[in-house]
Amino acid sequence: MTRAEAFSEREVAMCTVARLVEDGRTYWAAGGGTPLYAVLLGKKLYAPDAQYVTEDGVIAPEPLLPFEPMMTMVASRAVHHALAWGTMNSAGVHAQLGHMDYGVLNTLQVDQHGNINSTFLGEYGGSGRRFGGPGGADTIAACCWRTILITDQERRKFVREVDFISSPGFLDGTPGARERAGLPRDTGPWRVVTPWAMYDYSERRLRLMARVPWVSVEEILAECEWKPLVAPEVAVLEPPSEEELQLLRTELDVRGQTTDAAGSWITWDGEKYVRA
Amino acid sequence: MTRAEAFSEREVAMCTVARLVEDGRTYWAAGGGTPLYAVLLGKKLYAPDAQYVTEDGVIAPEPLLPFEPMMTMVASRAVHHALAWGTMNSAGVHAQLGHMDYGVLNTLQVDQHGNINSTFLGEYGGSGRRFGGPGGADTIAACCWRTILITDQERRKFVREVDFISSPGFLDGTPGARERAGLPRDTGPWRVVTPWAMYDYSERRLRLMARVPWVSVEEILAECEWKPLVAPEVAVLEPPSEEELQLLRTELDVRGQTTDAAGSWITWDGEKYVRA
Amino acid sequence: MTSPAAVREVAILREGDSPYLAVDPDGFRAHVRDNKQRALKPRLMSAKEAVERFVSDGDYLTYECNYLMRGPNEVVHEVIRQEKKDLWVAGKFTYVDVALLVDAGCVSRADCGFFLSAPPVERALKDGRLEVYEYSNVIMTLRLQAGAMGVPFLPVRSFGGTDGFDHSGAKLIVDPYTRLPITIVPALNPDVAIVHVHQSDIYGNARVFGTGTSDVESALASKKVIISAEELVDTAEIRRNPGATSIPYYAVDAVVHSPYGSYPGTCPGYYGSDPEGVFEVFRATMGDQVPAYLDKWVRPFETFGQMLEARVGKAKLEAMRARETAREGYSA
Amino acid sequence: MTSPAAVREVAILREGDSPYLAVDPDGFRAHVRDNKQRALKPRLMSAKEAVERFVSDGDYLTYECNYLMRGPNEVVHEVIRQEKKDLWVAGKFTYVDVALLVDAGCVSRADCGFFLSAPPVERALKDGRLEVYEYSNVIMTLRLQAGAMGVPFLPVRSFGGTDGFDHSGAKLIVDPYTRLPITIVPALNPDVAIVHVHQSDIYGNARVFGTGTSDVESALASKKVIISAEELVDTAEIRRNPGATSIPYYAVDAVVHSPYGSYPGTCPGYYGSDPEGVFEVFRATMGDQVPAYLDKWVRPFETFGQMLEARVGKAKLEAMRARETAREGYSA
Repeated sequence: MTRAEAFSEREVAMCTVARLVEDGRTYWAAGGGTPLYAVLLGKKLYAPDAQYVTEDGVIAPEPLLPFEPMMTMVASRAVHHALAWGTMNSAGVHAQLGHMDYGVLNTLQVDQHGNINSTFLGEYGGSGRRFGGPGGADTIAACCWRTILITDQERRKFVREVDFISSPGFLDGTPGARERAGLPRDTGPWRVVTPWAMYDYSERRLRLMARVPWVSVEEILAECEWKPLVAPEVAVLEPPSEEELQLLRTELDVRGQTTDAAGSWITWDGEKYVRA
Repeated sequence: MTRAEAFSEREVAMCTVARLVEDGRTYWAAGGGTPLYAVLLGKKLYAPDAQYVTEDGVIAPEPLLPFEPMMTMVASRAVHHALAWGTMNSAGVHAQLGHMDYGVLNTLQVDQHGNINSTFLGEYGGSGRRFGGPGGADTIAACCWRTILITDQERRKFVREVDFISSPGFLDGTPGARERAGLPRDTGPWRVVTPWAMYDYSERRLRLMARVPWVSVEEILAECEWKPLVAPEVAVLEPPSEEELQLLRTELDVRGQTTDAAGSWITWDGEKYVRA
Repeated sequence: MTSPAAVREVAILREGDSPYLAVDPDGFRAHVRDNKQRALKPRLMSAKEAVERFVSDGDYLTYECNYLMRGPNEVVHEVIRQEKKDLWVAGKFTYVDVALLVDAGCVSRADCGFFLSAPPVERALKDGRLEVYEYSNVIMTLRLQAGAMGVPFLPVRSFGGTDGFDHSGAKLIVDPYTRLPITIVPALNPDVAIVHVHQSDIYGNARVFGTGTSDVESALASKKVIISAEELVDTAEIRRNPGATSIPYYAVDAVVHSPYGSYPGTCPGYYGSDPEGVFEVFRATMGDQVPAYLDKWVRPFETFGQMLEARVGKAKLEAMRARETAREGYSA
Repeated sequence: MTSPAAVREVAILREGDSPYLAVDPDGFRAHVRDNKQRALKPRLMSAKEAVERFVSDGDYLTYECNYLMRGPNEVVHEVIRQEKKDLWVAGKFTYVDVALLVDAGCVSRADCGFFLSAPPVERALKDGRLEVYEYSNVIMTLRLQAGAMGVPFLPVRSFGGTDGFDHSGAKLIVDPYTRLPITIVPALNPDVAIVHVHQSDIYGNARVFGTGTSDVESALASKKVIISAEELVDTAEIRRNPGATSIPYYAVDAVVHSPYGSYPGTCPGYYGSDPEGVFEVFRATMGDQVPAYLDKWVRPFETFGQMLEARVGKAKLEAMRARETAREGYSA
């Protein structure tokens, strides 16, 4: 892998998730943005026999890249040469049956127990702001064995308790809370990845487990509304490689729609990475 | 219609049912025997826009006739040029939705409330004899708007109470009994046709409404285990015509499997029909 | 067997508190019996006639796919043109569509799976002109599947534990088989479904190629079904490959011949989207310029075909078709 | 929303009293997680290996279609040859199959939709070697659909009021939505499903053409899935028409290449039945001559292919293929 000279924060998050992609496993990706790009990046570079299902049930396509502008998931290029076409219900039901190892999602807001809000910021029904709703994410978060969440590292997004649970994490965090709510046994959040950090869970509570080299643990914790658990040793993540960025930029996010949308740029100053 | 010179008793029943077939209505036919032949006969001669669905969900085929020997329903000839192929569940679900106007069935045993036994003769689990089970007939009898039953006129088949309800008639005959059992509203038995007679229902009890010319009401009642209701005027059914028999014998029941299986032959003696 | 009196009870542990379309499988059956045409009689008509006859103020409306992908946009335009009121829409797997219909004054209630909460939606919510009830994409399509099976509810393995559950028609019960908690959701039998398909005959035997959200479920679940089709095909062609039929004629009330009916979106395998047109509707929606969009694209025209001729033109339509090079699998 | 304590109760009005395969959606999921192969690794093997690895004594077995129509007869023969014991079979939409398996000593329990109650079945019932539980064809396939959806039960609109209900695993409950009685039936997740298909790739991406009973439902519902295929096709061919895939690879455990695998029955569109062969198996079953039938057709051979060569011959097989003239719709 070749050291990259410059990349955006969202590119960092996608490359981090790509390295989590495991060969021979199934991924159900929400929508057509960062989750889909991250899984494809991982599959193309590291895990050729990882298989993914689109939110609307297309099994293991060989998409024609780049995707359609503004239409990533909902166009023939995205579903090209799949093993099977499906529907919203076929995807949902295959996940209910346990065929989906990993769900990959992004969101607006996440809390200490991995609950996800994509519906409403503020008091529901009050003067806050409405967003799009869970889409397929609720079923992905409920039924895949492990959920990987991609989001930004911002205080307003990393909250103690989400304003509205659109898609379930560990709910109130007590043992068996998901099962008591009728969700499948032994499922739940697994990783949260941001441009700065990666989290796992310890007894159903979010725990900082790794950081990028150019951001300190303190800086990360400052961008959390509450203080999450911190692993005894916080690992340091590898920055994106040129190979990853090349693929991401030339085949996946060619228009920079996802990666340019927010966050700073990171550059190599000859000795270390610095935030621009 | 040309007077027929000779025909079997089962041919009488099939021709009687064929004349009940109504244009523009849907028929869900059980299996590949007399119900299927009767519906096809009616469609070809009297009701070209009657449409039928096979037990396993084939919608409105244009079968290649004659059918396969021993394989009527389960061969490509039977499902040829359908509007849609289906499955057991698609057929069942379309019927649950109310798309099937008429169900057409045959059976082993029927009782005063139109309940159908195709499972067991004798005390269930005891020393009696087991038969094939309801097959698709239970759902046909439950979910089609009206059910037409074809059977033989024999005391052991026309009983006060069937030994085992495989497929529902009016159950115990009380108002709302079907609804209390979870069956769809306003459905139920409509006609029973035998080689000798046709029955309707009066307040959910079987009622003799018509007879063939060569059998008296008394003879019919003698072949019922109990005394069914009798309509104030028992109509006389038209015997089969040459046209019906021609079609039945040359295209449908070409091997006489169904029609020769039981019952007498009826012949025209120059003045009247007589049983051979 | 156990006695006919109540054997035992199962607990309902939790219930959402939102209104939901009344569950009435027997009422749906009666509608089918009295209104659906089981005869093979032509149902071909214009979008205008279809919407006049089969969309009423106050109806619960579901449309399949969305404005960008195989959306039934000709018929949606007609709904707006006819100024239908007080619709309750199934807002699942959709982007701009709900905002367009809300801003056009057609919609007062929406079940949410996913739709863009654009400024027109936000304003309508604040003004009390719109109520939203919470579901998810899969929960909505499973509700339609329940409706398409003629049963009152289905058990589901997601949705439990969310705040959406509490603002929906879902219930958490004790499963009588496993004794474990299970969520059930109410069947959805919309008054009207609009589905854009690749091919249909004049009776409504319809073929969808490629992916879809819940085309078949919506068509079977709905009291009134309007199919719009890119291509009309002979019934003989339908019969040549019965395995390719997605929707059977007896579920269908109207067939509208609607070439390029998903413009500006794509009809996969037939034509790609018009990126300019897609961008324009996104910008109008997110930029709160829906009235101007409708005044340009919908209201001046009597038909969708007139709009295509005036605003898009043959050359661009042909270019959209040429650009769609992924065609494998999009035929029967 | 209402409180997390029990809100209210709904009554179970009636329950069947027969044993049914335990309902355990979470257990099924755990089996899938631990045993199903999500990698695209070849699953091609002989019928012998597939049955050795994936059919165990005591398993609940479902096979799709039946001995006369697209039955998985090569694999059924192998089950008999390997003398599997104590199977519980789904006897739906089937003629001779249950009697063959019972007389071969493989079966001790059967759920009944429809099967011929031939002399071997009657004897086994009288001798206490066989128990039968009562359902119907549709109830059995809806139970499989529940299993294929990963839910514990489905509501149904038939079966209520029958005596079959009382000898089944069904329950009549008060529908929490309509407050009217509704029957629910337990999901069926068989241990093993055997499905004969027209085409499959080596991973189990399988295509069924024409009609079927519940091929997809059985494959998705079952813990171990053996696909036997008339033709092996390249995965590139599968990808050429993703809409034609009936069963996805990740549900499949074994793929057996099985040309003429439905002999003496038909594989519609590929070959017609052998009327003599069909008549012979009917006569053997109804005439209580199953041991002689198995000694002629099954037991002397190591493989189904050997049997076809020795007992049928190339000329007859080719004649069966030639006789099948209805081919439209039986390709992708």
